[in-house]
Amino acid sequence: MTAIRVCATPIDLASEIADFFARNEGAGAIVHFIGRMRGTDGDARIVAMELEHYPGMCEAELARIAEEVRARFSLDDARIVHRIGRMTAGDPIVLVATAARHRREAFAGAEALMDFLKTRAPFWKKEHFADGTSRWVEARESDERAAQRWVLPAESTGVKGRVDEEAP
Amino acid sequence: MTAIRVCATPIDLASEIADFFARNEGAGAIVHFIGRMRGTDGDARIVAMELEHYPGMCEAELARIAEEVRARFSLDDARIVHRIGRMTAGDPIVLVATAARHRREAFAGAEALMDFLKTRAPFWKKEHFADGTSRWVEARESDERAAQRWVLPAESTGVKGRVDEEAP
Amino acid sequence: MTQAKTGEIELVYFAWVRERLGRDSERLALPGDVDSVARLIDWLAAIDTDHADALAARERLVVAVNRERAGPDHPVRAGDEIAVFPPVTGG
Amino acid sequence: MTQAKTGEIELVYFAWVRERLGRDSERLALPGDVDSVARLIDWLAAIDTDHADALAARERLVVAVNRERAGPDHPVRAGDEIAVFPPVTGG
Repeated sequence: MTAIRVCATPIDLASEIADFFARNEGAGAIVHFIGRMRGTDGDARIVAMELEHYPGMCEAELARIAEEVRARFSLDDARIVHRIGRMTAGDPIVLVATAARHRREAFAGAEALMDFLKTRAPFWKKEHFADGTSRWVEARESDERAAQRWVLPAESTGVKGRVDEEAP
Repeated sequence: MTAIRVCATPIDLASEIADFFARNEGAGAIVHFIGRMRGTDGDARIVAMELEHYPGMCEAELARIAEEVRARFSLDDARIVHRIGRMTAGDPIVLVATAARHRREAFAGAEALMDFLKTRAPFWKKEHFADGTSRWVEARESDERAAQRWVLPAESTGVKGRVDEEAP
Repeated sequence: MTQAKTGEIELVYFAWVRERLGRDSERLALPGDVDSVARLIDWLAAIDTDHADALAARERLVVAVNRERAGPDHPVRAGDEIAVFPPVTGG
Repeated sequence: MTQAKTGEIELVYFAWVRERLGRDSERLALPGDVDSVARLIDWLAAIDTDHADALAARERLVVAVNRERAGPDHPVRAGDEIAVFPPVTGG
């Protein structure tokens, strides 16, 4: 298995999680994030979602994100698996996994992976509603703000983002 | 399955994770943290670890922690599974899982569960080294500081901790 | 493929940009004076009403040149793969 | 169990406190003037050298009364379950 993967079939969470666990025997801390398709958007019922991606650029961007986050938080390992194609409520859309010596790095790394993925990886969601209408999901400003948390101040090259800042 | 559990046999990660996933179909975000026994402490090789707990108080404290964190971060669900007894390198010591509508709450909830568990739940670790010696693990000041992150300022009852603070 | 004198670029479109244009890609000969992302979008929007409609909301478009995000001043050259798409919404 | 006149308390010990004492619990009759956690620890430490040794590092001891953490001024009464242990190290 590689560190990042875009797949058109349902994500096999159990095997991904077991594989990541087996490969990181020496890590004290493992964090998983699973994003699932929700069946509602406000009052509207979503019957299906389509996930489109930009083949080639998407994989390259995910690989850059995984490597950047792995290095920044001194992770033992980082993995991103993202679904594309048509899916229904409850399906996993994305799995990210991090392995580190301690929990702060594993948590921060997983959050950073998601924040970068949400703002940089070329995926687009289209929701299909129960009434037959559909719409492209709008990018959220809160995701942009979340990603900005990890931007390093240009003048402090030694700072590693939130992990250091929160444990003064 | 209940929300919290202390078990003397190895944690069955696959079945816990599958069960938590199945019970939280409506949640958009699921986070797992797995703490594993490491096989080294500095240069010393650890051949086994014993985990002792205070029966009764431990379960009560874990249930308080799970309910407190669930309410504070508006989680759909929270679970804590903690191992006791003798284990070897690579064994999972603890699994925490959170389910929420969005990722910020799921991540913050899982971190808070771990920070409270580390500082409040009556568990004690004893490490057995390759040279035949053993020692009780010392509590870490960094865990105390981590837990303090979640303490609400007495004067601002509306604040929900870091989730609000970090997305101004 | 025989390269035209002015050279060609490969354009790829995603999400609602693709839907409004009614195509997911096209090869176009690049005029000599179209040398930046901003000029490329201006020129594309003038091709026909489909292009004008799909590319109207400039502030909502992202451009990638050879699979890396590119700002309005980024150079455009014959042989480039240029993608135009809305802000991303994965995860 | 028949309750003594002064009443008894159940003491439980964990980790290195338990090891140094060489026991995981004991029932003791509570003297009338031992009415707080601080006084209880003082009284216990005076029982014998094992207790004195196990309870010497007061700043490293945590006390729970009836399974809830209790400070030095917390009242102690006959019938209470009182636990003495080091700072916790789970997770």
